[in-house]
Amino acid sequence: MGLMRFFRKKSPWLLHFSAGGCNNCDIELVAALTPRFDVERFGILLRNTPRHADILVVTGPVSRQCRERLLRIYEQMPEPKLVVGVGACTMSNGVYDGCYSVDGPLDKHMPVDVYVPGCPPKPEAIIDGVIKALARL
Amino acid sequence: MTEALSFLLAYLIFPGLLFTGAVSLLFVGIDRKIAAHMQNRIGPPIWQEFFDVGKLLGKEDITPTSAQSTVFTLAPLLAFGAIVAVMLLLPVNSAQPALVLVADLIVIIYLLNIPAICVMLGGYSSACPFGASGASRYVVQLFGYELAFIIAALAVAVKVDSLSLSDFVSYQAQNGWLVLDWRLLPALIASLIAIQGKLLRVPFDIPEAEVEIVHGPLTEYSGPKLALMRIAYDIEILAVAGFITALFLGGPTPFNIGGVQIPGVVSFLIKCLAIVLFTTTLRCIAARLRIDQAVRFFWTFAVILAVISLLLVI
Amino acid sequence: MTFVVPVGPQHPALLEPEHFRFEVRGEEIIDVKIRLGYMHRGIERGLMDRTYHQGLYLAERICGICSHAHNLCFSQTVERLAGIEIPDRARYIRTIVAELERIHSHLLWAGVAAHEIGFITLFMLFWRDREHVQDLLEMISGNRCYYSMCAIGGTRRDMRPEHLPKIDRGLKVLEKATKHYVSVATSDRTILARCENIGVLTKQDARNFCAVGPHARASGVDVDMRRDDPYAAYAEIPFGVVTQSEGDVFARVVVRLREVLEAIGIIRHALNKMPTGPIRTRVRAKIPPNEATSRVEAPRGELLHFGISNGTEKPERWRVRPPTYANIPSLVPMFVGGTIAEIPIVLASIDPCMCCTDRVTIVDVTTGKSRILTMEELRRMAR
Amino acid sequence: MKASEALEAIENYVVESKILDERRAIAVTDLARYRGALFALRKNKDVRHVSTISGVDVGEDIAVIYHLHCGGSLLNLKVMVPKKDPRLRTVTDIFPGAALYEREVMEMLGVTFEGHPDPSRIFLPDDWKEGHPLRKEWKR
Repeated sequence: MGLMRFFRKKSPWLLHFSAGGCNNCDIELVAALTPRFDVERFGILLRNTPRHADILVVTGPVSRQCRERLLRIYEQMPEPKLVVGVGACTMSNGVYDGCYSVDGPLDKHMPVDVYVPGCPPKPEAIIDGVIKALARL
Repeated sequence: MTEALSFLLAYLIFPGLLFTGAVSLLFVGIDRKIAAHMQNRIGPPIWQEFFDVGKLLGKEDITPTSAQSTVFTLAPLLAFGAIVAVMLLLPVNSAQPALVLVADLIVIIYLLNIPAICVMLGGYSSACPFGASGASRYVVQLFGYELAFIIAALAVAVKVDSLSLSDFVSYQAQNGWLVLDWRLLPALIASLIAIQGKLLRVPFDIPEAEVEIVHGPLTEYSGPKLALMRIAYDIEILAVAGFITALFLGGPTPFNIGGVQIPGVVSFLIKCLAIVLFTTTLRCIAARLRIDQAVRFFWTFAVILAVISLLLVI
Repeated sequence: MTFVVPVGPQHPALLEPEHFRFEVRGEEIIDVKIRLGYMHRGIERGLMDRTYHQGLYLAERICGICSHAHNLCFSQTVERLAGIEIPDRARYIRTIVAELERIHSHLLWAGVAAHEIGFITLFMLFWRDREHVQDLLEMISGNRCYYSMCAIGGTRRDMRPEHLPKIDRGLKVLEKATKHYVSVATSDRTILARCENIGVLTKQDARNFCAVGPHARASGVDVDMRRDDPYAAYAEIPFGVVTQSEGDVFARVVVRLREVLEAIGIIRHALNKMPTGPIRTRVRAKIPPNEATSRVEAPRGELLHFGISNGTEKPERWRVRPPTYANIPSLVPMFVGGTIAEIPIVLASIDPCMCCTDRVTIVDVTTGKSRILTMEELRRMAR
Repeated sequence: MKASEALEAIENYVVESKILDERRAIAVTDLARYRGALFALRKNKDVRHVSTISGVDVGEDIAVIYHLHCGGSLLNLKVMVPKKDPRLRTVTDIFPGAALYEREVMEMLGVTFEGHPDPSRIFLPDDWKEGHPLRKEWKR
């Protein structure tokens, strides 16, 4: 089992889902892939289908229209899976608190392993959040 | 009895499962590292592919309820089995492959297509529109690159006047590498283009174009099945590179460094790596074509080059 | 055989969730149905429930990429409502940040577009050079993404003299890089093969469907709010409006890259001419009844804020019309008749910003046939 | 085009009008003549671009405001629709690009645009049943 944990820590594949935020966390997440930050150093890859993913990275408050899709994607992911909430919105709805079409925060809908605070968090912070999530495997 | 045992040994250890598996995963790791450097990044460690496959083997295995589960499950196994068998037919250590057949060139060309067909079957059986769409693109692409690939191989076969890879290797040991023969140069270019399509690399990664159809046929695969598909793909890279090596680069050639006899497998691997890195470079400097553009490119440019070679050597 | 390819809500071509259903025959698209609203948060109502000063931050968070445009447009509208003039230096600082944001947005877009056509190396290089703009913005405003530079009545932070040489250096790097990219993009054969004559929007269609911004300019519609309805310091700065007549994806690439070069020129000019003085005037929290409209040329096109005040510290009604919203109707003629492989690049070529568009609304465009999509159907497709 | 020129083109169709500055004008028209005003702008001044359509709840009425991009200036053309019977003719035959804006007003404020090519329910989350969120009486 120790070997498997080692492999999992060395190869976390992310699935990114934007659940109704303002896009900025998404941009910063993508920026983390690019030469200055380059998360592939840690074996982190951004995958596009929930079937391949280990970590679900959610940004934004959960909008009502997104809620169902978010849950379905979470269910489609194979075990073991982790959830990382990026940005202040996932923690508390952030600046959108009180808007009628927002149905957050994220932990109302699914267990969250790590929150990355910030509006938006810098790419370094997102990488740190993912690494911290791996410690929970 | 000993024959069966030696076959088993060849299949499981050298040059079969263990050897090819380890080498091809390492090759893909090197490929990813080099690609990252070309993109101005540091990139993953070169053994990253081992981590990825190891992790996938330990993940939950999901078969979608609407998928045809038999085909869905069998496809990766079949792909995996077939591609390892190719390695047995390739001259890896010496001119003599582990498994000697009469016309192994044709068998290899057939077997090299089985992973592709399995991926298609997997895509169709997954009952996912992306899978089906990716599979149909794969079929179209297969008909594109395969013709150029076969004609190029045929040109070499005509030149050597044999259908056996071991004859190719021994011919080249006597008469020099075929890549140095100017009449076969167009065939070499054609086959390099064709393997770029065969290995689904940019600009021909159309069946797996992630922004268009997610991961194409592999969209619904997860866990161990995905791992098998991935290993099969990685070995395919090595097998195709080994095939080109045997065709044009003289196959495994033992050599001496300071009196120490280096076995042929080392030169084989170096040549394979050179071919893999060539495809890596190509995939870093191009954009993905559309399927119609790709097929047109294969059928005009690549096929014409291969035919020119064939006509020259006849 | 026709089958339906769903794109979204979670799809690699889209940074943001939205849902497109493409009905295809083989590879050819015969019908497209767009369902947006996944990013719908109800911001217009939210702005009406907040004071102007709180609203400034909510307006900024309508969209992460063009945050300064929203921030600027909101404060301009409030300033018009209150009938105040802002200091000259503030106008110049706003202009500089707006143009830096345009560079950042266009380079980001160019990277995404390169990714859509499978050119990963180019994507990486665009984003590498985009980091230079991010550095400049972080230096000026203290943040990589939400600059919060505008305050109602001026700007929040001043530019310090030591910033100037750094900006100058950064612009030089960017100018060199962008010129290189223009030559790469106009000569690489695989890029040309994927972009030329793809997703063509005629000038006629662009005008009829009210397209805005670089998207319209690439179709030969000569419209630019910076020139047509000057704000901030644009009236005092000479610059060219870039247009192309072809209307295909390639024209949009060229327009955006050349706009980056224009933006660099604007920033240089603004830095040279920047007046000294205060950066902010005081505005009372309560604003007398009035109504005002303000328009800004955001990186994606014309952005419109319309506000009605009622004498309290909260607006009576606030209306936001972001540029992508105006560009959505023109997507349909661009898609139909194309192939699946063209979907991502054509969609990306309008530089869609769904969080802007969805601030209050869901859009659904149908061509001819319309079909109601049930939840069950979606589930079955996704499983 | 200056704001005054845009107003000249529609002077027969408006109840009252005001020029705010060189590039901004406001005009109020009525239910009978607003289509005439829009058509005159399209025909005489080649105005093709509707920047947006806003709906504002002003108590008894709902004000539907057409923000028209006339050259360099912006004309806000206002029509009052009674809240008891909120109905208007569509303008998509004059400005095809207005289709989405009309649907937005339809959903957010409950104004019906008659003759709209696709007046189907388009707004808000799929499970939304709580009415028109931008009306004054709407409460969360």
